[in-house]
Formats: sequence, structure tokens, C-alpha cells
Amino acid sequence: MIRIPDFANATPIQIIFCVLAVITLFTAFMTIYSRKPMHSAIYLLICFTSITGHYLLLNSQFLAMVNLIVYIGAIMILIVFTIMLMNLNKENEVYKPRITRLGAIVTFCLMCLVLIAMFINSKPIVGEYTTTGEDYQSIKVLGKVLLNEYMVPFEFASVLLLVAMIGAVLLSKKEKTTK
Amino acid sequence: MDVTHILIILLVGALATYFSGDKWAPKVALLFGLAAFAGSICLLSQYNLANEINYVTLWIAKPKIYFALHADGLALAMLLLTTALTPIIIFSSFGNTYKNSKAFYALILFMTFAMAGTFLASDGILYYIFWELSLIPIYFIALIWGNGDAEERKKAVVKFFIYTLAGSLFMLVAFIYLYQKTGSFLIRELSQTDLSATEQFWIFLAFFLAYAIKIPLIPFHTWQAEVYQKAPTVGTMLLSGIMLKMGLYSVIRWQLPIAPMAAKEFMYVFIGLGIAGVIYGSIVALRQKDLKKLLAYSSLAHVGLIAAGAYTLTLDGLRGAVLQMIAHGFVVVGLFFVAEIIFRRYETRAIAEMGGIRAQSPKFTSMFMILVLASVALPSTFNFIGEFTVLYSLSQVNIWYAILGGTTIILGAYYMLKMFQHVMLGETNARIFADVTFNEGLTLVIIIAVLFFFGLYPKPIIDLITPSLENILTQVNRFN
Amino acid sequence: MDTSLVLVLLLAPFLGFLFNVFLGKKAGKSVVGIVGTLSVVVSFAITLYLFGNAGKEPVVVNLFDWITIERFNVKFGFLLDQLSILWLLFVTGIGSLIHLYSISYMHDDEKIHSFFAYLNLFIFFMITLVMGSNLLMMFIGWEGVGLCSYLLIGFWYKNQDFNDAAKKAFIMNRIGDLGFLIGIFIVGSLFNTLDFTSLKTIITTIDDINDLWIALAALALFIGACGKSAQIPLYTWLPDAMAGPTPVSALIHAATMVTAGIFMLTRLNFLFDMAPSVQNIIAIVGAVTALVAATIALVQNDIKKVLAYSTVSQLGLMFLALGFGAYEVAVFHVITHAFFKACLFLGSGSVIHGLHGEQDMRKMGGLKKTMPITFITMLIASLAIAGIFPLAGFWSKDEILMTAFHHNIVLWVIGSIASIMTAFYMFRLIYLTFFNSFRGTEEQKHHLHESPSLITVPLIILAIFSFFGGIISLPGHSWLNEYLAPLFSKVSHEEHTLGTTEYALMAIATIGAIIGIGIAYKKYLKDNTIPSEDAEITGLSKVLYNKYYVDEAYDAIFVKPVNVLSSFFRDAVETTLSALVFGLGKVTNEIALQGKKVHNGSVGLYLFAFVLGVCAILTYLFL
Amino acid sequence: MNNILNQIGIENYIFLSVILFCIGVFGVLYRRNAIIVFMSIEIMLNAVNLLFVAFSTYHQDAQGQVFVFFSMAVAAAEVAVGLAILVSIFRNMDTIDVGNLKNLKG
Repeated sequence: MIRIPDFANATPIQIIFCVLAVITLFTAFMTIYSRKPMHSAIYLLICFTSITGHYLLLNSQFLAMVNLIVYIGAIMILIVFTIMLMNLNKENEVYKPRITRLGAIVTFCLMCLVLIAMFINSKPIVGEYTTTGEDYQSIKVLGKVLLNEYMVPFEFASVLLLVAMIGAVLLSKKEKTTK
Repeated sequence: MDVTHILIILLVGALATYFSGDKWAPKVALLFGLAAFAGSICLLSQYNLANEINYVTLWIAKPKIYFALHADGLALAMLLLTTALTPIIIFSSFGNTYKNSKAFYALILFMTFAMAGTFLASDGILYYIFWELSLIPIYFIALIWGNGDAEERKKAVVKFFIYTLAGSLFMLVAFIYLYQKTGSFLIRELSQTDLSATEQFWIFLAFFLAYAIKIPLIPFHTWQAEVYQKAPTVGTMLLSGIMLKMGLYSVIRWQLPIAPMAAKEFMYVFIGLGIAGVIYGSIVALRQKDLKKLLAYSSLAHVGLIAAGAYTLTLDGLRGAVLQMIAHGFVVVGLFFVAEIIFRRYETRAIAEMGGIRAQSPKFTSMFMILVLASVALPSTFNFIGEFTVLYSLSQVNIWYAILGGTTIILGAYYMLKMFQHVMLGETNARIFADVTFNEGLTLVIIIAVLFFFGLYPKPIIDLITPSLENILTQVNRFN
Repeated sequence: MDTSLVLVLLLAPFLGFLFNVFLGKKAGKSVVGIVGTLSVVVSFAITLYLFGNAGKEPVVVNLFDWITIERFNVKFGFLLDQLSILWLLFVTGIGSLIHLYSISYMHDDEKIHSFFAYLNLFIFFMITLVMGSNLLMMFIGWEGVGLCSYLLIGFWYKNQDFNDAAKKAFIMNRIGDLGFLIGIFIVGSLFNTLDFTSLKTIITTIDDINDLWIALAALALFIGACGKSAQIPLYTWLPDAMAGPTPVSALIHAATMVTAGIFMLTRLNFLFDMAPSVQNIIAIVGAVTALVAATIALVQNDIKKVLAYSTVSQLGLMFLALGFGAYEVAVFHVITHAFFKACLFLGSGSVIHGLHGEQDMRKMGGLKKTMPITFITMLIASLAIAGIFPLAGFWSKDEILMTAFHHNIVLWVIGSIASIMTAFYMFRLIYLTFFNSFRGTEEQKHHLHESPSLITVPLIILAIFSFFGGIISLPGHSWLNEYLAPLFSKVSHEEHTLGTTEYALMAIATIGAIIGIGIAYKKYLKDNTIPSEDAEITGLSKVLYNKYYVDEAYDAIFVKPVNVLSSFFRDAVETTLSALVFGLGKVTNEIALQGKKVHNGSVGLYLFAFVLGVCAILTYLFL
Repeated sequence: MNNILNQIGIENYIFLSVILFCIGVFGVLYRRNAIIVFMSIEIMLNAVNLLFVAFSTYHQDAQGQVFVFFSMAVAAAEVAVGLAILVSIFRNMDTIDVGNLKNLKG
């Protein structure tokens, strides 16, 4: 069954989770809802940070760090720079037809419904969670897994990043107006 | 002589014709056509020595498709028809000059190749491939070398192509379903399967769509008259002389043995459809203004009768159908050639513009007359044998079928003689009609000789086809 | 010996045909005629020889298997028995005479070689018809003579009216042929053979006979006979067939081909004897045909049309006899009729020849002096057909009427009226043609002459036969009946003992004939009445003159509807079907056009569809 | 800390990430500004990552985290290329409104 947090007797962790979840959802929503792209970017940044918090809560320090670096450090900077580069920080969005909005909302509800129903349906929510005490998510272990089992994909990821970099450079380079 | 050699000869012939250049192409094509005919005769003699004529090799492993050719008496008869008509058709075109004739004649040989393959194939997918392959050359022949307004022609030919292709797809579906059931495409195994009545019904129907469009039976015939009219005469001959027979042959070879229960249950419907075609075709032919269209509708009437004979599921019906198929093949080629001869001189196919030819060309008149008479099944011509046997088998099913189907001998005489009267008789035509050339005469004489010879002595063909037909009948009757 | 003789008999005319077709044009007109005639004479000679030497047992010559049906084989074979020899005798005999006649008659025609070719081909097919050993062999000849009839009626092919007549003859015959075929099918499936000798054995010995199917078979075969022998309702082609050259009318449409129906019925007498109900129909049809045709003949003005309707009427009388199972009587009348009708046609041909193609009797008259031989021979033949003692027609017609009298008084009355009318219209013809003064143009009058001897000799021979032909079957001691006796399964037709009734009947018939002649004499010789012009004909005679409007009725009932239907099919149904097929294509096209609008390039829409799709898939897979 | 899931429960993470994901979807459909659409996609990616990590903890298996690592790498590459494309589109068409990008129209 779904466990409804008992707010009266909530443990600190539960409180932290609730707070984080609310922040995550709210900022995510505001990201979409804000009219100015720059505001969106800021909201998104907060969202990502809260997700990092979730990671920490789940005790996966490595991913928390990576998330911090990659998303907040790299991706957000990219986005912010792009926005500034294009000078888009204005409400330039044209009028959206009602049908679009309606469609989006319907889809949103439908998607939620389907996904939640699917998860509930797929497996009765698992009972008690027991720890084996085994270490599986320290940086040490992850490093081993990553460089033993997932050696090749790891290297490929680097190639991918390289290619993406070159591609990005090529794409954003101003075309020489030779024609 | 191996059965594959025939196909190889034809295929190589098509290539050789293409590379021999425009000037030599007709002769090369004729040569290879004759070679294929000789090869068929060799096969026939082997068959008569009680040799099994077979060629099987695995082609695709999964799904299991064999390159399987098998020639029993029936297939041989059809092969002979194909390879005998092809040189005649090629020879008949010598009086015309075609643009890019190397491609034209290569396509003819290629089409013959595909049609011969259809008659020989004993694996469903192989058969299907040949079946569809034969459509491609005729499409180009009719489209590129046809006559009349180009737009109109394109419309008619594309309709024909898509229509027949769409029909055949149902057949492919049926084959795939059968493969799911039996794990084989070989006719030998398909004709032994025990399908339920419902399955048989649907499979029968799928086959029927493919064949009814190809044959064509009413009401699936609308492509026929237009394409016959627009295609060059050579194409029309190929279509009506051989290609229609593919549909009829397939009814006997594939449809009846695979789904005999459905065939028995709905026999009356399909016989009725065939006979309706006889009457309908004859009546429509009465008021046609275009000579080739008239012949097209007469063809519709005749194949209706043949199909009705095949669906009687009796030995007589099948035998009559096959005999009539062969006879009709020859006679219709002859008649279309006559139309072409007139066209070469008068540049028209409108009956109203003809007339008064007899006075100028008695030889041509006699030969035309004989062909007309053969077409209306005068006794002592080959067509009579077929028509008599078919009508007899119909009378065994129900005497009314024979009476209604028999109206063909009245209506057939009516429209053919009316046509003959308006084309040939009457006051001498003002325009000069040169008598037939040697080549034209020879073509007609060969056809007429065949018609008379087998009209008086059909025994060789009857002996050739009867054992295979009996075989098929045993398969048809396996549920009893 | 027999085989080769039969083959020569059969193939001689065919060789003549081949010669005339391939070499006729080069060989010259006289050679063509001689070869054509000789080939028939050869057949006649062989027939005579066979006639002299034949035993009682029929000779069967089988050449090879022709058509194979599941339950029986049809052999390509010939049968020579009394019936076929008798028929061959007068077919080849009269055929020879008419060939001889044609040499002169057709001499001016440029296509004489094809004329003789067709005539020879006709004789060939007629021999096949007569000699065929089974129903299908007979059918070859049956359709073959129909073909030759078609070719010869339309001999002057430049005239489309003649071509129409030829086409009509062929198609009418084909209707009958369908009946014949159906009959063959029924016989085949009932008895598993089509061979005459086996059929006879089976039918005469079999016990459990399916009456209904036998009757149907007989009826179907009778329809076939109707077509060929011009009986109601299929008789209208015969008068039109007079479009052909006169020798053709004499040979095909009077003496030989039209008697094929009677031949067939006689050949299958055992079958028809099993179906008394059909025999009744035959008798009634025959009588009615005789009367109807005779009434039409009363008012016709075309000399050949009169003879044509007379032929139909006489054939009707023959069928009357057949209907009573009196086959030998019918055969007797066939033979005598062949003589005098051939003579009449050839005579009329001679007249037409003399008048350069004039066929209207209103424009003739007074030819007695200029054409004495023609006049005398035609007079003899007319007396014969009218049934005046002791000419051939008297004996044969009398026998038919006598048979009718013994079976059915009503039919006898009808038959007698028909024969009185016969006497009337024949002498109307004679008086209008040969007596009084000439009514044609001056130029024609100037050229009037007796025909050459090649024309008159056959006339004389035929007239002699018309006169004495009756002796082959005199009441009491009939050679013909004895000769044909082996053919008939029933103990032959009981001989008429010549009692008072018979003599009375003969007297009545003769008096009737004389009355008919008398009326004609009064009206056309004494009063010198000339039939009025076409437009002035009124009342009943107008109906008769227009042949009861039967042609028009057939046209309205059968031909027109079929043609209208054809136009309807061509213009409406065909286009609709075609549009339906194209419609399928159009629907596809329309769907594509509408579907195209969805792909408007808006990513939002695509994504929306995509998300919906994902939802659907997830729902389908996991819920 | 190791009994965190005992206290919160995996299902709450599931709900969280589903809602987060759906917000992402909603954003993609709702907004026409390409940058925001991009951000929405990032949200969706993060929702999935979060779920991965949650399940990784739940199953006590490192593989889930490794996968998140890779997906982050891919996301980084994607953003780099995607933004480059956006820039180039903006240069050429002077807008990044997806409503105007209708070259796909058939």
C-alpha cells in the first residue's frame, strides 16, 4: 500500500524528503510556467540542486557530485549563456491557441494517470526494505564497476562527448557567406 | 533437356535480344522463341517416355522456399501453348516497326519467361514471384508502345497494373497463412493439408480475388477492354492468348486442390458468375464500335465459360476448360492479328470505318472467316471440342447451366457475324486494301492449321492432360 | 473396301472444294464448273454402287476417337444403312443436277469458282450429316451445312440486305443447334453413348426409362430440327434465304438441307417413339406450320418467296407425318418433294434468268410461248405438288393425309386445307408467270428466250422424276416401306388396306386440289387479276402479305431488347463498374489528401500524437 | 541513513519522478520557446535519473548508478549539440519559436 507520510510523527528524513520534493516539483513547474527564459533557467537551476539533494538523501554521493558538476555547472551555464547570447530575455512568446493548452493539460493528466497506474499495476508495492550492509555505492566501488565491467561504454562516452564538442563547434560557427 | 533450360533459354534470349541491337532484335527474339518451343517439345517427348520432369533446390532456408519446378501433363500443355504462341506472336509483329525494338522484343521474351515460370512453378512463393514478374513487361509494353492518347493509355494501363497487383496480394496473404499452418509452400504439401471449412473459405476467396481479376470474371473485368484496346497488338495477344490462361490454370492447379471444400460448397456461385460473364460479355460485345474492344468482350465471354467449366469440379469440366484454354489462346491471337492487319492498311480500329474489304482481298477474307467460325465454335474446329466438353460438364451439374451457357453459341454467332459483316462485306471500300503479305498469311495459316488439326484429332492433347487432371481431382475429392 | 469407298464418297466433294478454292480462279470458269460437278457425280456414282450392293446390315466405318468424355468416347465414324444411302442418293443425285444447272446459270458471275467451292463444301457437309455414325458427327454436318447456307445466301455480299438474311439464317439455325446440343447432352448422360447403333440397342432393350428426361431430350432435338427445317417458331429465316442464287435455293433451301431435321427425327425414331407427348407436339407444330406458311404463300408476289413458303408448308406436312410416327411416309414425301421443289426452283431460276433478275410475278406473264420447256416442266412439278393423280406428290401427300386421318381428324382437316391452298398458290404462280400477256418492260420482252440446254436438261430430268416418283411407294405394295423397314423398331406402320375410306380420302384430296386450281384459274386466268401494288394491299391480305408481322414481332421481342440491353450494358453498367474501380483509387487519394493535413510541420502536434501513442502502447502492454 | 527507504518508501520516489516527468512532457507540449522545451527535456531526463538512483538503492546494485552516469554524459553531449543547433537556427531564422519551424510539413 501507499504509505502516506505521517506528518505528526514525521522523522527528520521524511521531512527533508517532503521539503525537497515540494521544491523540486514547484521549481520544475515554474521553469515551464515562467514567461521569461532567464527566470526559467534560474528555476531549473534550483530544481537540479534539489535533485542533487535527493541523491544525497539516497546516499549516492558520487552521482550527487556529478549532477552538481554536469547539470548545474555545465549544462545550466550553457543554457544561460545561450539565452543571453540570443538576447531572449523578454516575453516574446506569441499567443497560444486554447487547443494547445487544453491538449497539453490533457496529456499531462493522461500521462500521469497512465504511468502511475502502470507502476501500481506492475508490482504490488514492495514490502519492507532490508539492507544487506554491503557497500555498493561508494565512489570506490562505483569506480571499480565503471572501469571493469563498463570499460568500453565508458570510453565510448568520452568519444561521444568529443564528437558532441566538435559538432557543437561546427554548428555554432558562423557560416562563411560565400554564396 | 532439363526443365530449367526452357527458362534459361528465354531469359538468355531476352538479354541477347536486348544486346543485339534494334535491327536484329526481332529475328533474334524469334530464334529464341523457336528454341524454347523446341525445348518444350523435347520435354514433351521425355514426359511421354514416362520421365518425371522435376527440378527442386532449396532457395531460401527460412522461410523454406524451394526453387521447385514441376511439369506434369497439364503444365506441359500450358508450357507448349506459351512457347508455341510466342514465336507466332513475335513473327506476327514483323510487319510493324517499333521504336527501340530491342527493348520491345526483349520484354516479350522476358514476359514469356515469367509466364512459363508461372506454369511450371510448384512452390507457392516461386509461383507468386513469376506471377507478378509477368506483369512488369506487359506494363511497359502497353505503356510505351501502345496506341491512342498517352494520358488515356497511362490511366488504363496503370489501372490494370494496380488492379491485378492488388488482387494478387490477397493470394500472397493466403500463401503466408498456409505456410503458418503447414510450414511449406510446396503445392504437393499444400494440396494435402486439412484445413477447416472456414479457413478453406477464406483462402479460396483470397485466391479467387487474384484469379478473378486476372482471368477476368465479371465484375472484375473493367481493366480488360481498355487495356486490350490501348496496348499494341502484340501486347494484346500476349495478354489474351497466354496471360489470361495463367489465371485459369491457377484455378485448376492451386485454388481447387488447396481449398476443395470451399470450392464444392460455393461451386454454384462461381459457375453462375462464369455464365453471367458469358452472357454479359456477349451482349456487351454486340454494340462495340471498336474492333479490338469487341474482341476483348468476346474474350470475356469465352473465359467465363472456361471458368464455369473448371468450377464444375468434374473431369469433363476440367478437361474441357483446358482444351478451350488452348483453343481460345490460338483463336484469339489469330483474331487480334486480323485486327492488326486491317489496322496496318486502314489505320483504324473503328468498325464503322471498315467494310467492303472482301472484294479486295479474298484470301484474307477466307482466313478471317475461318477464325470467326472457330471463335463461334463450329464443329471440326478446336474450339468446338473445348466448348462441347465444357457445356456437357455444365449439363451434368444442372441442365440450366448448359442452356444459359449455351447461349454463347447463339450470341457469339450474332456478334461475330455482325462484326464480320460490317468489317468485311458490303460495297467495295474506296480505300485500297492490299492483300495479305506472305508473312501475315503464314502466321494465319499456322494458327488455322492448328485449330483444324486439333479440332479433328484432339486425342494427343486429351491424353496429355487427362492423367494430371485426374490427379488434381483426387486431391479435390480428398475430403469425401 | 468399304472404308475407302466411304472416304472417296465423302472426300470427292471436299477435293472439289479445295480445287475450286485454291485453283479455281486460275482454272477458268468452265473448268471450275466441270470439276465441281464431277466431284459430286463421283459421289453419286459411289452411292449408286453402294445402293446396288448393300446388304441388310448397316456398315460402320470408324476412323479414330474424336472427343473423349469421362463416361464415353465419341468416335469419328460413319454409318451406312438404308436411311443414309437413300438420303445420299437424292442429295448427290439432285446435287449433281443442280451443279450442272449452275454451270450455265452462274456463268456470268465473276465469282463462280467460289460458288462451286461453296456448293461442293455443302455437299461434303451434307454427306457428313447423313453418314455420321453418331450424334456429334451429325452435328458437324449439321453446323457445316448451316455455314454453307450462310455463305451461299450471302453470296452476293455487296448487298448488306443479303448479308443480313444470311446472318439471320445462321443465327436462327444456331438457336436450333443449341437445342440439338442440349438434346445431345441429355442423351449422352442418359445412355452414355451417342452412337446411333448402340443407342438403338439400349433404348429398345432398356426397361426402366426415365420418361421425363427422354421427353426433354426429344423436345430439345426437335427444336434443333425446327431450326434446320424451318418450322414454327424458327421458320422466318427460310423465306429470307431466297436472297441467295436460285440454284442454292433449290439445292439447300428446298431439296436437301432443310430436310435434315426430318432425317434426324427419322434417324432417332426409336427415341421419339419413347416420347409420345413430344410426338404430339411435333404433329401439331407441323400442321400449324403447314397452314400458316400456306396462307402466307397465297399472297406473295415474289416468285421465289412463294416457293419458299411452299417449302415451309410442305416441311410442315412432313413433320405432321413424323408426329404420327409414320417415318417412312415422311421420307417418301421428302423424296418426292425434293424432286418437284427442286424442279420448281430451277424453273423459277430459268424464268428469272430469262428476265435478267426480275423476281416479281406482277411483272411477268405470257412466258408460255417463249419458254416452253420451262413452262411444261414447271407445270408438271406444280401438278405434282398440288397432288394431282398420278403424279408423285399425289401419292406422298395422300399418304400423309391418310395417316393424319387415322390419328386425328382435326389435324387432317388442317393438312387438307393447307394442301388445297397449295394447289391454289402454285397455279396462281403458273398463271401469273406463263399465261396472259407479258407485263414487263419492252426491253425485257425483246430479250425473252428459252434457257440453254444445261438449264433445261436438269429441269426435264427432275420433271420426269416428279411425274413418276410416286411408284417407289404405291399404297399396297410399297418398295420404300420394305426398304426402310429394318430401321424402325416398331413393327412397321400398318399397311393401309385400300378400303373405301382410303379411296374416298384420295378422291377428297384430288377434288380439293382441283378446286384450288379452279379458283386460281377463275381469278388469275379468266378474270386476269393482277395482284395489287404493295401500298394498295389492305385487310387480311395485308397481314398475310406481311407474313403476320412475325419478323417485326421477333425484332421487337428479341433483337431490339438485346440491342438495347447491349447499349445499356455498354454505356451504363460498364462505366459504373469502371467508375467503382477508379472510385477505390479516388478514396485512397482522398484519404491521403486529408491525412496530409495532419503532417503540417508543427512539432507540437507531432509530439502530442507521439505522447498519446506512448500512452496507448503503455496502456495496451501493461494495463 | 541506510534505512532511508524504510522511512520514505520507494513508491514516493516513483510518484515524485512520474510527476516530474509529466511536468517535463507538459512543458514540451505547452511551450513553444525552444529553450524552454529544451529545459523541459532536461527535467524529464532528471526525473528518469532520479528513479534510477532510487531503484539502485532499492536493489542495492551499482549498475543503476552507472547507468545514470552514462545518461548524464549523453545529456551533456545532447545539450551541447542541441544548443548549438538552436543557435544556428536562431541565426538563420531569427526566432526559436518551434511553431515557426514547419519545414517538416508534408
